[in-house]
Amino acid sequence: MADLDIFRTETRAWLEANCPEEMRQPVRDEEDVYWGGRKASFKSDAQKSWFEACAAKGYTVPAWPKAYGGAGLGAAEAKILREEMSRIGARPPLSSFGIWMLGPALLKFGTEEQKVHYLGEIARGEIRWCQGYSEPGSGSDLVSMQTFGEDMGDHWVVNGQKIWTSYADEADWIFCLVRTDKTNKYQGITFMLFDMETPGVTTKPILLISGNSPFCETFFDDVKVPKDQHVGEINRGWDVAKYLLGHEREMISGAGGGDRTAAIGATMKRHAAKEGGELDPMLRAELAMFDIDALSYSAMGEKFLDEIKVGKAHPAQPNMMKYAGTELNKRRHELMMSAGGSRSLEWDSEETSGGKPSRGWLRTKANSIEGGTSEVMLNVISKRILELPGD
Amino acid sequence: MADLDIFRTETRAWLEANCPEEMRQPVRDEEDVYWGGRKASFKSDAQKSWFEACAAKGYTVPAWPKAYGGAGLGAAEAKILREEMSRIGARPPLSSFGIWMLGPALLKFGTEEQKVHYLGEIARGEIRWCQGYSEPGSGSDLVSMQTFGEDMGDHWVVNGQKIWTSYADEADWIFCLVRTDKTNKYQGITFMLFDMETPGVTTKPILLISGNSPFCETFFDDVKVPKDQHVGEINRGWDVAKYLLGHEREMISGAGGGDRTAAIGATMKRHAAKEGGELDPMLRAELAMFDIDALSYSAMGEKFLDEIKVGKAHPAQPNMMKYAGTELNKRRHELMMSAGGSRSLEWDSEETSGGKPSRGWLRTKANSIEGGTSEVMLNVISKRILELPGD
Amino acid sequence: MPLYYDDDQTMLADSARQFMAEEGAIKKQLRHWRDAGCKDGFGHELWKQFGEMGFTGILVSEDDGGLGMGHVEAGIVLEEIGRNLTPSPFLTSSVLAATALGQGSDDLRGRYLPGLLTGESVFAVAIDEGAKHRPERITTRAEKSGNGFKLSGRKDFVIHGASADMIIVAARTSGSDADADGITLFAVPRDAAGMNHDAVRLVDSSVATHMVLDGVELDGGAVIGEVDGGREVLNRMLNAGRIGAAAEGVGVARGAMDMTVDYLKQRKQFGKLIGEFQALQHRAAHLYSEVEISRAAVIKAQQLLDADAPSAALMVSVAKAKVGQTAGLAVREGVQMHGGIGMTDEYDIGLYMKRDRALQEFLGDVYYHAERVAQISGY
Amino acid sequence: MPLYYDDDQTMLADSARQFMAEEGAIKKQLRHWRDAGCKDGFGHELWKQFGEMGFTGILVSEDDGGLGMGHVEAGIVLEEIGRNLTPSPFLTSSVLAATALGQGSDDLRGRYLPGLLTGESVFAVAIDEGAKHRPERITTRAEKSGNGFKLSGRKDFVIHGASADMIIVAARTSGSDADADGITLFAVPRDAAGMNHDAVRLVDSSVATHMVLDGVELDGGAVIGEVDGGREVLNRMLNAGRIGAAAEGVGVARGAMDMTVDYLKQRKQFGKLIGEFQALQHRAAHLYSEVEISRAAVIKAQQLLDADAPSAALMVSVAKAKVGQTAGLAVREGVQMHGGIGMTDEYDIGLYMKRDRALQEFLGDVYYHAERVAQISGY
Repeated sequence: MADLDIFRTETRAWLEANCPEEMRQPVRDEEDVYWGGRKASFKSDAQKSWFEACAAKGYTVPAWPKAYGGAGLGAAEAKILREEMSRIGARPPLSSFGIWMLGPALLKFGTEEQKVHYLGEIARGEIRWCQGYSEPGSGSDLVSMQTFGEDMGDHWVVNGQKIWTSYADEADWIFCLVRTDKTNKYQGITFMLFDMETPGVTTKPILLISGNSPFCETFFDDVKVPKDQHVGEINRGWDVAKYLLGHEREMISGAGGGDRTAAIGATMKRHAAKEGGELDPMLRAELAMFDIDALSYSAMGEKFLDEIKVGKAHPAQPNMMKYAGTELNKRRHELMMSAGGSRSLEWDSEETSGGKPSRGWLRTKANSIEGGTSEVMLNVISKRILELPGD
Repeated sequence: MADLDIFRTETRAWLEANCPEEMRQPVRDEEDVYWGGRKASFKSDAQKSWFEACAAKGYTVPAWPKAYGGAGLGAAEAKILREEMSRIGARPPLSSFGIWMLGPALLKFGTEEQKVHYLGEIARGEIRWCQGYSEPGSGSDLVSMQTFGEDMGDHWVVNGQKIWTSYADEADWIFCLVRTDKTNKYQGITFMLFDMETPGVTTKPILLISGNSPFCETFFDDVKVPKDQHVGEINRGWDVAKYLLGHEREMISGAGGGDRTAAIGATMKRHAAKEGGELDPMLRAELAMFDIDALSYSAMGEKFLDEIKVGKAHPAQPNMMKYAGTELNKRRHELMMSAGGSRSLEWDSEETSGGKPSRGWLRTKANSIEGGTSEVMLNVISKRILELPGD
Repeated sequence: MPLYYDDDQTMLADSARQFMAEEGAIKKQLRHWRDAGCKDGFGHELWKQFGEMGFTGILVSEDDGGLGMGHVEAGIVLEEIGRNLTPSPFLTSSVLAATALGQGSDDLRGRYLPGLLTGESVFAVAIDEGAKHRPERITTRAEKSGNGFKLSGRKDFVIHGASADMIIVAARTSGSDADADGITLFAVPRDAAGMNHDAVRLVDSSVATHMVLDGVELDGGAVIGEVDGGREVLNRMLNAGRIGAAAEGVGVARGAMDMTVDYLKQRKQFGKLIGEFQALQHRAAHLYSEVEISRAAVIKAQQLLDADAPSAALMVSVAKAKVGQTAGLAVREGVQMHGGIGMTDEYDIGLYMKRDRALQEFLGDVYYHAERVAQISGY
Repeated sequence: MPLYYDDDQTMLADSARQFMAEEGAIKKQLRHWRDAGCKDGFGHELWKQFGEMGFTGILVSEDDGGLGMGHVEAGIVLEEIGRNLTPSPFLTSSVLAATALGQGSDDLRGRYLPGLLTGESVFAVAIDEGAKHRPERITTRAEKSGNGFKLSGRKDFVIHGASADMIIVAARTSGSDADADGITLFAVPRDAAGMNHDAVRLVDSSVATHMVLDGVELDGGAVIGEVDGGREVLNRMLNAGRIGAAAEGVGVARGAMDMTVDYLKQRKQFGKLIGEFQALQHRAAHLYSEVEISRAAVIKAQQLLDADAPSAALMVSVAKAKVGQTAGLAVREGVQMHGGIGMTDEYDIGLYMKRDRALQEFLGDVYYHAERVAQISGY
């Protein structure tokens, strides 16, 4: 226990010394975060120095082993670091799909060589990854995907199309599900890794209703992928993907904490007062009902994390968290729009810094679709937790 | 037009002269209504004189032809009579499944002889009918029923069991679905009529969670039913039943009007004041949301009736009315219980005249089950109105 | 009066449906003007076509050259506008402004109505002060000056404010901010000195303004109705606008629902049409039921308004709130059931969600009207 | 502290689950005493068994012979009580009264706690005045008389009032009806002269009383805590009772859900198990999610109470309201999914609906606690 106290003191001091004031401001959008990669540039010196200080100490991926660029922190230490960072509102030094998605997959399924090479690049923010799962027509039914890699001995030739590849236009490499055996639905998929600059790879951003384009369509036209660039066994990529989907749902489920689960009634009242008005009694009632659900959900998030640590959580519980958390977040933004009134309808005004309320509200509508729709989550809960008969 | 005005004046005068003050009080429960039949007795002289006056004028079934005991009123006149009766809050002179259910079936499918005989008895309140549709295990899946009538030449011998037969213990006759052909699911059912005093018929009341027993289990043990006692063709009883189910849903759908669709906020406030309290702001908000739905639904009820009159309503629209109306009524009683507080929890106190609030609340839970569950209604809407693909 | 359309109304509905589906279609109007970054957010050509169709004058009396019809008929046009997300000044000009002008002097009616009928003029109304609809409280002041008035104050959410030839402004000529009395309505011409507009594009691609009145001078002829007696005209105008917005909302809900139900019949997942999944079937059926009920509430309120019935105000708030709930459900279910592509600008369902949001807010949202329902009902 | 049970709590949960499933089963207790028309509505034998198990003293300090445990542990027992609809005086005696007595004098604790520990004594609390829970407003008055007090007033919804050996009464010793201060709690023995009970059976077959205090004379020793300083003790007692009721509500919700999910796996319609219908699957899955979240809220609030955290009061109201929503949903879905037989007294699901309704009302319903959440949060 004493060791942990020491660690906390040291961490606090280190953060004090290394996290610039500018990096202690709330993250307003993805722009405020450093995503790394070849094409990346720092938005400010503060962002640069904060990232470099963390990278040097392994704090871009604190829980990864030192050998792979992490700090090798144990669960307790990692928790302390999180607590101390959120205490001063420190921004994450580096965000990326490499950290959230590919990293965990490599840690579980990768070869030692892959871990040293790829994880290191991720930890140092050198390579930015994107994810190639969904395809037009597949949607929730992932395994129905068609992108095919033809075996040419020492390499595959990949042809097909992916959709919802996040920031594919800014990414350096892609981790990608490719069908390598047409005769076997589940055991005919390989989890491939390849460079987005490989000839034959093209991307097209998708304009969303929010007016932003965080996703792309990505096209593969005779793309050569060396045979050694896959995670897990050939034709066993679905195991890796399933593992990652579970992991993703845990992550999306908000893991408690964060705005998503905060109560909003008091804030909305201040907001209304600023606009020179009062909360409608009826809106006030809705806000109270929401706060009840939000505070309950955040207790659930805390409980869920505690249970995961000791393996007490039902393996399908992340599906419940994802379902409830995303539905809650959509409701939250509906209420924020109502409280904001006509001002929050503005699409590009300065007062709304370019329509943050309305664009943010529209963005949340994807929460219950991406990473497994609410309908799929409910199917999984009823089958795997309630064990209702399946058809 | 003038004729109708005259009719209204005459009707108003007739009601003034014939409807006793006592019969102008709101109906508190089924006790307050005369159901007729061999075992029936009048609760009061007022009830008796009101019934006899109406029966003499054909006003127990105003829209039925005079030849069958009705008053032969046209739609417009019948509407005027309804309006004038509700204007003075006159109770129905006679209620029965004969009027609501068997009557319409006979009018559409019955022989002239059957009409004269059975409709007359119903109009005069001589015979009380009950309905034998559901069976244990059938539930929403009516056609799966098992009660079988063996053809013995001039009669059937019926064996089996029915459930949810309303007031079977007080009824004189039953109209009953009986399987007469085991080889044909839909076209092997006959719509039979027989006396509940026929040897082999026994009934057992079902105790409900409300503490009342409006329904029975009814058992048939070698019951002899003469071959001429059926409505519609032999083995074509399902056509009659389907027609009646549609008719029943129209009826249950509340056809607008009535308590079911009334706003309750103001009443609940007075109620709370009587108990020396105020409405909780949050309950007030819920009541407003309910009143919005209730007043909207009652507009829908009015629209639905107007459209039915001129054949503009979608044939499956009664299913929507039934679904929305029953769900609304359940919510209404939940809110009344909340507004009533601990007083409304009382089960048999004098102040609640024997637990009317709580027993009434529990009774409404059957609304979305009887006469077709909400789930069946939604299935029908999606198939027949939205024409979604069926499995 | 039966709660379905009579023969004339059915004819109007047919022609409105056909006209809006062709001329007012999403691709032809909303997307066209949006992608062109049009400063008005709608097309003046289409507005003139509204005039040729006679739509512009539905609520204008026959003496003034209009059709002298009622809110049921205006609602018929608005439902088709909603279904096609057709951007136009119909609601602000032909419903709100026309209702107010109907209470105005011969001179005012003669000055403004002809341009409205032909679709050459566009009118706006300036009511809200602040981000929420609170017409009970009006602080914009109109001081007597000479034989006229001088207006000072700030108005928000003035739809078409920058495109309007005339703006109806609710101002206070006496009493204190929250008084019912002491309100006067003014018809302010676009070129009035001291009137400044800060135009902002909204989520549904319409354009509203924050409007500042800095000592705007008007002569007595600009007054609509009686000085200090504007509340009654304002309420009449608001009720017309609210039930109009509700009717448009029904169109939005029906448009979103129809588009979604069609999608359920085409899209396959797990080897099935998604419309075969019972969970979606039940949600769609529930939505259908809510849409039908909302539409009945709107028609009922329109008839009560046309009959000048005392219960009209209650039913208008019931309908605006009910439609708000239902249209919100329709667009949320619409986007969710479309899945990923529902989030793309390429598909239209998201446009319904955006329009619904702006319409919800216009002239009072669900919460505002629920509060009114409680107050009018006496609790 | 992690939000799951530690080893001791897990052991307690196991024994409580087994004990309640056997001794507290619906058939053995609720139906038995209900059908016998028992005037208490519960069995004294079972209550003594609670004593032998040590449950009665969970919240009683070890110095007073109890287990000195916290609200998490009390909640463990209450969840099993809820799951089995076990009628007992546990919530009123071992949670509400025990919490108040814990603040009482040595004399009071010595007089009442031993009987509680063995399960020989039954206690009740008299708080509500009128049909809704409004403890902010206390009109029952206690006037000084001699070296004691004279109580006059009326109390309602006094659960177990007629069976109780002692009733804790919240009365006003100074100030006006709505004052926070000026409240004093009294321990009133059953035989006190001038106390009259009008017993009424409730929908869940429990028995409550309308209680009239007609100049009930008590000596100063009956005062729990400080004269005029009872509000703080009252709040402590209320929070304990509210989170206790919430924990029992979680048990009711889980019991109803489990019973319903089992039924979905047995009942056939249209040649299918009804549990195969996706619409029901999704509703069941949603219910599961709500139940899990509600349970987390309750455990969180229990831990905050045990830690005497300032945020405990907010979380208690959050939990009571959330459980109210969820348990209500569970019993409504339970009855609906059971179909016709769910309406019969023969099946247990309806008993869950009845118990839930009474529990919802006890110590503040969803609406009361939602209002508290808003007020405590400052809006």
